[in-house]
Amino acid sequence: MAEFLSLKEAVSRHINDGDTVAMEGFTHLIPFAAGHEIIRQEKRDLTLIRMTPDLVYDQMIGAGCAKKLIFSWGGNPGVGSLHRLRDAVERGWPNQLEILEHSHAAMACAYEAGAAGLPLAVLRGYIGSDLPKVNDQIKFIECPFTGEKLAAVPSVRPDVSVIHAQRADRKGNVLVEGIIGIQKEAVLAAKRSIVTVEEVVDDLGASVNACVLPSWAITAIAEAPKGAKPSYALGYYDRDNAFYKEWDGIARDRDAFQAWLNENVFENGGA
Amino acid sequence: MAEFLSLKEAVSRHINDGDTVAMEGFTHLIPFAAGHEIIRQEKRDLTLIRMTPDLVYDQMIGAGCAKKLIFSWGGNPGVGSLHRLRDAVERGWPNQLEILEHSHAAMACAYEAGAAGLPLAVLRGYIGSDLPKVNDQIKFIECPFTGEKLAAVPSVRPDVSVIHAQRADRKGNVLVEGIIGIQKEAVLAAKRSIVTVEEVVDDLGASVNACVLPSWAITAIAEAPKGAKPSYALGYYDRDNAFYKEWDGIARDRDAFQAWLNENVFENGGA
Amino acid sequence: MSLEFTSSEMMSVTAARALNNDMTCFVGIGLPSEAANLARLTHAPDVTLIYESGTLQTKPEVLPLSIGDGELCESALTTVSVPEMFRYWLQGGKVSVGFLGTAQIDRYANINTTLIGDYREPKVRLPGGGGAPEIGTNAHEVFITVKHSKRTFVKDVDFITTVGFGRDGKARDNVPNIGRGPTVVITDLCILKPDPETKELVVTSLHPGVTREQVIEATGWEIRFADQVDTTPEPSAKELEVLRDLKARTNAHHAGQQ
Amino acid sequence: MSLEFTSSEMMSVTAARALNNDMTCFVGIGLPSEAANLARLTHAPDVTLIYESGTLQTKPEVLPLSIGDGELCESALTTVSVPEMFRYWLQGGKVSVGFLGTAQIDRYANINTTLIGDYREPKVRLPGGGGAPEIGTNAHEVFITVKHSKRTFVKDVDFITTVGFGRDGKARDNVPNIGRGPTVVITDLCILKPDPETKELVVTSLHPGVTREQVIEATGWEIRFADQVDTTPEPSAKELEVLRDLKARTNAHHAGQQ
Repeated sequence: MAEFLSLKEAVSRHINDGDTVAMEGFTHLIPFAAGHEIIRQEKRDLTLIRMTPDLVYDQMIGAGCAKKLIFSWGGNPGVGSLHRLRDAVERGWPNQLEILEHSHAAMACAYEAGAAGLPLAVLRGYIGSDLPKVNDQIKFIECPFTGEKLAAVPSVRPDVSVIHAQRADRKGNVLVEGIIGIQKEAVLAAKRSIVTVEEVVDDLGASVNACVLPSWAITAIAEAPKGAKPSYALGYYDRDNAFYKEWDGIARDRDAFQAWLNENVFENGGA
Repeated sequence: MAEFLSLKEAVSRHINDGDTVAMEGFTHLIPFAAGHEIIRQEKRDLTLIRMTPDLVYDQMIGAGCAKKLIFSWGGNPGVGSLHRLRDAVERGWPNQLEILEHSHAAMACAYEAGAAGLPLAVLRGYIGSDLPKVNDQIKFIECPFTGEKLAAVPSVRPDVSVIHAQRADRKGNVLVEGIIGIQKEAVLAAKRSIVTVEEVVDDLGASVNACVLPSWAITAIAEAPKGAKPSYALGYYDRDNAFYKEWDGIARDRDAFQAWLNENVFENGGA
Repeated sequence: MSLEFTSSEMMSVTAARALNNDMTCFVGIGLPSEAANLARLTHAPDVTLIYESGTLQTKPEVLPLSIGDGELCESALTTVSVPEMFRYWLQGGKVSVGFLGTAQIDRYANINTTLIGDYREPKVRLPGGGGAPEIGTNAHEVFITVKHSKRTFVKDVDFITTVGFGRDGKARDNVPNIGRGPTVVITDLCILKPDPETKELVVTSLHPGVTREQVIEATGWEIRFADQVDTTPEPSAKELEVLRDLKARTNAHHAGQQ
Repeated sequence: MSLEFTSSEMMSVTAARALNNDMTCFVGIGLPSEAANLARLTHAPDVTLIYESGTLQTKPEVLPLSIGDGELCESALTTVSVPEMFRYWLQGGKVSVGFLGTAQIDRYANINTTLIGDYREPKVRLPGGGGAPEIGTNAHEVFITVKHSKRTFVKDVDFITTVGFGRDGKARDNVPNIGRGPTVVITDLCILKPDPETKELVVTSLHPGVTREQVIEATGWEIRFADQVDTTPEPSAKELEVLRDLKARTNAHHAGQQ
């Protein structure tokens, strides 16, 4: 059964230095509050997995939490680069960041395979692409029925997955609604999981085939209202597109970034 | 875009003698009306695919429509045998029926792989079972990352899939709700598809992550109220468990079966 | 004062007691479903029941006749697709107990629900594997409940639909990512468990009033008894009442449908 | 009387016209999204737009800034998981057109969104592949829209993120289950299509007022022109009005958020 914890306690207890951590949310429901708590607790040497690193990983990388990033699209959507990510990869600031790069299709399949308990995902992918030349985790297998050559990638099986969701009921069952991305897969693929939620309610109000994660499939739940800001939570608040644009200026400059981090993360205590 | 047709027209136009046909619905939403129309039109030599053949295939097999059955559990749920299926397999009445037998997990994965456009499904399955000895479509592959031996089965790619759903809107988008089984996979895996629905409505009333099949992913839609009886349609009518029990008596005897067929299918014209 | 109960009731109550609140149970139809719901309605109100139709954490009021009755969906926390059920929930390792019935079982707890006789010329054709082959290997452990008879308890099953410990008791040795397999078999006469070394099923507990001779007589191989054979505790009045209510409700419900 | 329009508007309108009502289009963010929604709001009201965030058949009022804006979900027929999107809908063959932008494109329509320079020592690191590598091969065909410049139109891309026709034009030959690849490239200067034989991109239509020299100047290889080069039809007043409204609505919306 999921345990209700403060965000501070959940991060402190379940995320260790050196862990492989997947924080998911495809544009929607990005677990920013959890990311900031990880920064505050100065977790180090994390291998971060995420299809679209987004600002949350730009911030964590800039704060020095990560040693490796596994991803498939590393930009500020509709705006441009993730400058902290680039600074770490290109100039080793604040520390060198190793990257392992996939396509979305491969990562989506790898999460799916992880949730399905399989060691690999098989897809019709990477044909003609140079990505297999720079990612030794991409292999090819032959279909025993048709002889077709198909791509294979290792499944994603993080130590910890962190997602944000709209709400939990008092037993710890969680509803994710709207753009559900790969949140369910991320949680089911991981050894441990932390789910932050907008609110805890008596009744999820879920429709019959809704995306509901049962309490017994989750390790810890922390209430974190507005926990996805500046991304959004359908039914709660909109995406702060203006901040996404503003971030470009903040993140371009190391000092501006550190000032932002101090003011908005370190001195803004969290839960 | 899906074409709205009468059930008679849909079956006549899209199901041919010799086709591979998947009629799905996991206990819920079994397309009985379509099965009866196939019997009335005396389709022959069909390869029938279905995880749980149920009464609908017992009737179609007894009526002589099938030459082969691919399945994973062939019983009258909670009651006993499918006597028409057994009579065809064991005594060749009304014609010999070839069978190819899987487990549920393998067939579910095979439909999933078919929907995903892959030639094979990979699963951790069939370990220690004798099924691979009697089904030459079950092979084993080695994971290139871990060396683990995993089962592989060919994906399901029917010529035609037939499902029953609660409702379609006037553009031909379809809502399936409740026990959704593998209906979505069956439709997406098939070259052509027929969807029978309880009713056609202005607005599906679907929640944001509901199981909705877009019109352009469906070939034909036919209105068939009560089209899943004696199985059930959540929100419309209950499972006729009494008939499922009664069927045992009808199907045990060739004459009783034929009398039932004449009275309830051939002389009961359909749409 | 002793209560009156049938051997079937004894079996269901004993099977129910194998489950507890912390378990996530993938439930087979028939006897396992009866036992699992009895557990939920008595000592294990929070046991999580999953049926292969995709119904997660379901709490039916009456026993389903089929694996996909509407009751299961309407009382579930959520309902997922069948591929998701087998891939994410079963194969993904989220099921602690697979609860199965069977037509035949042998001394190594292999179970056969495919056929009696030869595959190409069966004497009796049974429904087939369904979910069992992968429940048997992907669930962390497996409970089996079945009526005890010589026809059912055979030395070697005619066909291994779902592996227990194989033809030699070693089928799970050195296989990666496989569950522990059958850990208990509950019949109307007794409780059997695999020997920790050989994996052969041995009787560990006799139901009240049942003799060793009755078990020997109903078993198709030279059945062994554990060094210490317990007497299975009787059903309580409460358990019997809940079980009888459940069955009466179920019968009325299924008969009452048009 | 001729209308006033910018070369960007010319590009968007031309790209929009490549779509029709019968198409199911997997839409990339940015220029493709602008063109696809313009098509939907003008001549192709029934075109089906899919974004990789899982939104099927979406009809946003304003252009999304990201691939997963709430607008996309709220106006969609339904929203599925990202694995389902890539497995069932894209790989499953349900997408007739993949509509992509790019940072670099070469004469064989290979596209690069990974980096400029060497992979280990990049001059410029770009966001990466995202959905494009499999959109490029699993969609039945691919449309590309991108601004024309020597920096973008290079002889050989530094890195093939998403294959067009490979380094030699033959990458799709004899590959089973692969789409036709890029069938048209629409820029702010012209329309290019792959030569049916060699697969090299050739100019088939110049936008009004654009000269061959301008295209030659803006292309990093010796660009060829088709035997017959058309003049692209001008945008209509209606198209320009709808496009300008859409962009104004979009800007107001994204700026107006706190």
